[in-house]
Amino acid sequence: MPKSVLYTVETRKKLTHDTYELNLSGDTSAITKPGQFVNILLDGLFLRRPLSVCDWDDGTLRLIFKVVGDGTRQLAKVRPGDTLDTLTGLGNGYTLTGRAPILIGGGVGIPPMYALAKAYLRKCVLPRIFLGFRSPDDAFYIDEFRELGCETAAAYGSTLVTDLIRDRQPAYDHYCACGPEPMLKAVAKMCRGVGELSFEARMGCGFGACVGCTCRTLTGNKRICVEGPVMRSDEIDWEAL
Amino acid sequence: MPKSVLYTVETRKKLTHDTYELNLSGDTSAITKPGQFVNILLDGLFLRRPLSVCDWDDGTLRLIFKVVGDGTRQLAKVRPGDTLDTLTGLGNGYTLTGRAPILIGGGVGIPPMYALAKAYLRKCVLPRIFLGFRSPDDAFYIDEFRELGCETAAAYGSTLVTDLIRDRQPAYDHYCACGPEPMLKAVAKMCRGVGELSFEARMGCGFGACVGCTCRTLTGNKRICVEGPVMRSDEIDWEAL
Amino acid sequence: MDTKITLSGLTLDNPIIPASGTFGFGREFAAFYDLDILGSFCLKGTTREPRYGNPLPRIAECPSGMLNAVGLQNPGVDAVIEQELPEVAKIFRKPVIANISGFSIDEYAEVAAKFDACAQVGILEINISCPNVHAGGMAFGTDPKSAFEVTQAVKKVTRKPVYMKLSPNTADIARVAKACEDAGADGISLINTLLGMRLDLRKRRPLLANVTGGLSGPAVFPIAVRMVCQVARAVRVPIIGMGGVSCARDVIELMMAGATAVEVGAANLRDPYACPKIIEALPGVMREYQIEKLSDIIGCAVKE
Amino acid sequence: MDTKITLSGLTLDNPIIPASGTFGFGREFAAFYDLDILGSFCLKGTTREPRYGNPLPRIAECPSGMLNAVGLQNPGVDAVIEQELPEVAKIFRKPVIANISGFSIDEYAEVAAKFDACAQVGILEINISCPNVHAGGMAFGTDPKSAFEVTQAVKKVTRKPVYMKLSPNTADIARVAKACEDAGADGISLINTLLGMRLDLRKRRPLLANVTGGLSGPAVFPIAVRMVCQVARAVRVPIIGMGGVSCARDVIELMMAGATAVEVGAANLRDPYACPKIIEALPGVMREYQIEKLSDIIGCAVKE
Ligand SMILES: Cc1cc2nc3c(=O)[nH]c(=O)nc-3n(C[C@H](O)[C@H](O)[C@H](O)COP(=O)(O)OP(=O)(O)OC[C@H]3O[C@@H](n4cnc5c(N)ncnc54)[C@H](O)[C@@H]3O)c2cc1C
Ligand SMILES: Cc1cc2nc3c(=O)[nH]c(=O)nc-3n(C[C@H](O)[C@H](O)[C@H](O)COP(=O)(O)OP(=O)(O)OC[C@H]3O[C@@H](n4cnc5c(N)ncnc54)[C@H](O)[C@@H]3O)c2cc1C
Ligand SMILES: Cc1cc2nc3c(=O)[nH]c(=O)nc-3n(C[C@H](O)[C@H](O)[C@H](O)COP(=O)(O)O)c2cc1C
Ligand SMILES: Cc1cc2nc3c(=O)[nH]c(=O)nc-3n(C[C@H](O)[C@H](O)[C@H](O)COP(=O)(O)O)c2cc1C
Ligand code: FES
Ligand code: FES
Repeated sequence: MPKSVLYTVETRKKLTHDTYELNLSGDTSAITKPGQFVNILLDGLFLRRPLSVCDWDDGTLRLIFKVVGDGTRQLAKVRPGDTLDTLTGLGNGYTLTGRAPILIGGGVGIPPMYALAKAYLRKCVLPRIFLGFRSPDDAFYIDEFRELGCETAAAYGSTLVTDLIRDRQPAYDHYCACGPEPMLKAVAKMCRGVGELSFEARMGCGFGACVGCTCRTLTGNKRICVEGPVMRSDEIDWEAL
Repeated sequence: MPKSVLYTVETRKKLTHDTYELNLSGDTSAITKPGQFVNILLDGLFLRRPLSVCDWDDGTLRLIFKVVGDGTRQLAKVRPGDTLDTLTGLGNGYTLTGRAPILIGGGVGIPPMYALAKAYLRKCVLPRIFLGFRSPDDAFYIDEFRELGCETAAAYGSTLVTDLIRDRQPAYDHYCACGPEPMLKAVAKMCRGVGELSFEARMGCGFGACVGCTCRTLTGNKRICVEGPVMRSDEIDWEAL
Repeated sequence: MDTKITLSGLTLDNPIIPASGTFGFGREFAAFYDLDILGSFCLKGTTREPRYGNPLPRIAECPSGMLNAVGLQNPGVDAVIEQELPEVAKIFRKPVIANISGFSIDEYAEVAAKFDACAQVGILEINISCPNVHAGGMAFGTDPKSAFEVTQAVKKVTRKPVYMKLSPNTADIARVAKACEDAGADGISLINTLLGMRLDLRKRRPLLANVTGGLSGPAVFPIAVRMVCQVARAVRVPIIGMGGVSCARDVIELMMAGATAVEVGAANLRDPYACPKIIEALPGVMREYQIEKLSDIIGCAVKE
Repeated sequence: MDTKITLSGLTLDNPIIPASGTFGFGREFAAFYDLDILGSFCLKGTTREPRYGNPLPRIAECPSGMLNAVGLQNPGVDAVIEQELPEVAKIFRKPVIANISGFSIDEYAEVAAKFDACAQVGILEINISCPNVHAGGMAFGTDPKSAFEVTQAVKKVTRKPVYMKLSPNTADIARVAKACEDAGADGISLINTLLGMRLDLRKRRPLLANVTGGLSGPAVFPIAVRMVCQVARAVRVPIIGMGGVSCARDVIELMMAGATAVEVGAANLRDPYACPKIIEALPGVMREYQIEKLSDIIGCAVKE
């Protein structure tokens, strides 16, 4: 169930030239699954800005975001003690299926993979991590995944995460991916079996009211903010996207 | 000549339940006369908010304002260290005419009278001060005027400043007034000779570009932000206002 | 403090009504608050057939507002009546407003006739901003003649109050409103969204897949106030005002301009608590402006 | 980085032009910066006779914008030519755009004929948003027929390029633009302000003495983008786009929507440095979007 929470900024950290990590404190009880997201109201902007939950526990929440426009630019300037009007616990999240999953993240699709990896680990499942970055300068969180104990590989630039997976030939019984649409498509095409993919859409509300984010799937219309952002790879209608 | 200056808030003081004093630091070189005003840009508001210069010296500026709407509400929340994007040195100001002036202020028309009193004093002219407030709870700056050495009288509620002046019968050769229009009109009607009155208008720019503030006078059209806000009592066309 | 108002015989506890298309069928908001605090609410725009609407992206950010090009996604009138209305009944015990869209006069009449049979529906709001497929694609609502025809056709098939919802994309909204009144409309709703557009500078193409979208949010409020006033001066039937309302002060302003009730649209998307906050703030703002009875101020600022 | 653009044979160093009515005759801005950095600038709207305009208040705040009801205050065409133009020459060495308003076709033609004789004036911008006193007070610009007639009348009396400035308060701006082009217009300027209104809740009456006013500022930007695009698809003559432009990105967006040059209005009032800031930011933003030559992007995002 979504909830409206005023989070307090605890720390802000610059991870790369354009990517930041925010640690917030406040009520996280609405967050139940990795892959869910929050939606943040910012001064002078009309729509909220959706960001994936990167990590959370009782009372703290971590986000990672890349500066791409006015909203993220403003977010990169918050200071400890500032508050963020946030809708939290949005979306469906990943199902934590499988005993040997691979987690595939591209760019700002990487943050949710961190919470997902931790959730698998709590279930005593060790996921393998594949990350894609535009360049080594854009890389972040490789060490953090390794510190969790996960084997972590990274691809840069014209080498794609799918190349990486093809090379390494990991044994897996499930895959979870988040990243730009072309990446998701390549992953779904290459990976065996049915995986879970997390999608983005421009959102009017983020909690299911406006149907601004509804996409067609093979199993009917789905609101990316409620019935998504995570969807099964076998329900995606790639033509309709 | 107007100037664009980023002032820094030094202190904010609550004077009454709804009236605040701000002390700012920054370039004040554009301010040359009491009665001039500044025009302040505030977050999320389109138009700047005009406020009279209450006092200034080399590098500091004082404003006093009453909370009446979104802009002044926001201004009442600034903290030391905050900056204010301000156009400064706007308007014509008072001429410092006379050897025995009376200064008449009503409500938020009082602030400019403070700088005006000080300017007269610098010329070795001792003005007498008449202030009007809605109620004793709304009163401010009576002591400050007295500390300058000026005889200061205050009227409250249904007693008007004009009643006060009629009672006290001060000897004067010039008068300067700022306050609500009905007060200015009553003052102009009652006082002998030609005085100076400061007017308000909703402003699009504050520096003469939009003619949004142009009023008709007996001596032609005048932009309240450039040819005003101070005008001679004998040029006012009270019918046209 | 009396916040009651009456629309064509239907008395609402307060004038606050979430606008069509911004409140779904209420379900998402029932997770945030008890819907019964609302005056009423407007169902999602309903058409004869189910519609997916437009491809994504459908939403764009604007200064003090947003564009939407949802394109009337809805499950069709039969599903709304059979599946949605019973669900609505569980979370809202007052009469709702059905919002009807169509691409032909027949479609409007057919959908209206179906809703006529629903006890739960207190008012029919007829959205005539849709393109008229039988008249070159210009919206019904930009032309007084087709507005008249739709009104007449709908009035024939229902005994419920019919409120015609007007598009602001017209040079003379009062004329369209008058045409609706002449055809028997019981009230007028306005404004729908203003046609707008944003570009994706990187991709060098329109941001919305549909190219254009409807602008709503605070940006349009001054236009809404003006149009409500113009229509209030042109017709005698009650007006439901909307367009950019985001606080209790805006409600008072639209009512003083001539609205009897007020719909709140985009504000619900930005803040799911927008309506409860407005309802909570109303008495305080009424006090501030010395309003004892909200219905006293309808049109008070724009009497000619 | 090439920011040059050409309007009917007149090449500007950059597409930035302060909009009529928001820049006076330039004097106030010359106190802040050297005007010669501008592409050009638009003089205050000029009528045959001197006009005081509307009573105060003339200005109201809006979300992301403002209303103005200045009412075409100006000293009249003779004073503009005899007194203002020589003063302008001292602070701006490039050709200016004269902006002409009128309440009859004769008035437009008469004022245009007078400006035709001024070497300093590079373009005539004909504002047809004014009420047509000979046709029931509806604005010339809302009706294709009167737009045609004004254009034709003005074209007859001048050899300077004639740009017709359109009102957005119309259901079909492309039709009006097309009528102007058909009548020989050399270009189209758009958009003028949208009719809006605000109330004074305390006084229970309209905030502006004139009751309604024109909405401008960022709030109207998505409407401007849409209309520039619609007109760009309807006509072949160059377009000067405007409406809510406040940063270099907005300039790129309007140009990609079809504008050859861009006017900046209300932003100048809010920040006297708005235009120099935009001009300074342009090359950086061009780099960001991989634009070598600004004139290359005109209409690139809205090709059908
Ligand atoms: C479910 C979900 C999870 C996301 N998680 C992350 C994350 O963890 N980290 C991260 O960096 N980014 C994430 N994004 C993308 C992020 O929402 C956008 O980068 C951000 O909204 C851009 O806002 P802006 O104001 O800086 O950019 P602008 O371009 O100025 O934004 C304008 C409008 O477009 C929307 N928009 C722009 N880009 C996107 C996008 N890619 N997806 C959706 N809406 C967009 C904005 O929300 C806003 O409404 C996520 C998006 C979604 C939908
Ligand atoms: C030359 C001049 C000097 C002033 N000096 C002072 C001063 O020293 N102290 C003080 O408290 N007030 C002063 N005022 C009035 C002050 O500008 C307004 O109270 C203030 O702008 C209100 O802004 P708001 O956002 O709080 O109110 P809102 O009502 O929300 O403002 C809405 C719009 O109306 C304008 N507006 C509202 N009231 C007035 C008003 N009385 N005069 C002009 N514009 C108004 C605002 O500027 C804004 O554009 C002065 C006004 C002028 C013109
Ligand atoms: C996402 C969205 C969907 C909408 N769908 C409909 C609709 O189906 N039928 C309708 O009559 N109006 C629809 N509207 C228009 C609103 O009901 C309302 O008229 C408009 O948004 C202006 O109000 P606002 O500024 O408060 O949003 C929609 C608006 C939005 C933002
Ligand atoms: C105070 C003011 C005065 C204006 N006067 C005129 C005018 O005299 N002639 C005219 O064609 N447009 C006039 N306009 C309209 C602007 O030129 C411009 O078309 C409109 O404001 C939209 O641009 P903006 O949103 O950048 O302000 C005026 C606008 C403002 C704000
Ligand atoms: S963003 Fe509104 S329904 Fe998904
Ligand atoms: S406020 Fe613009 S000219 Fe005075």
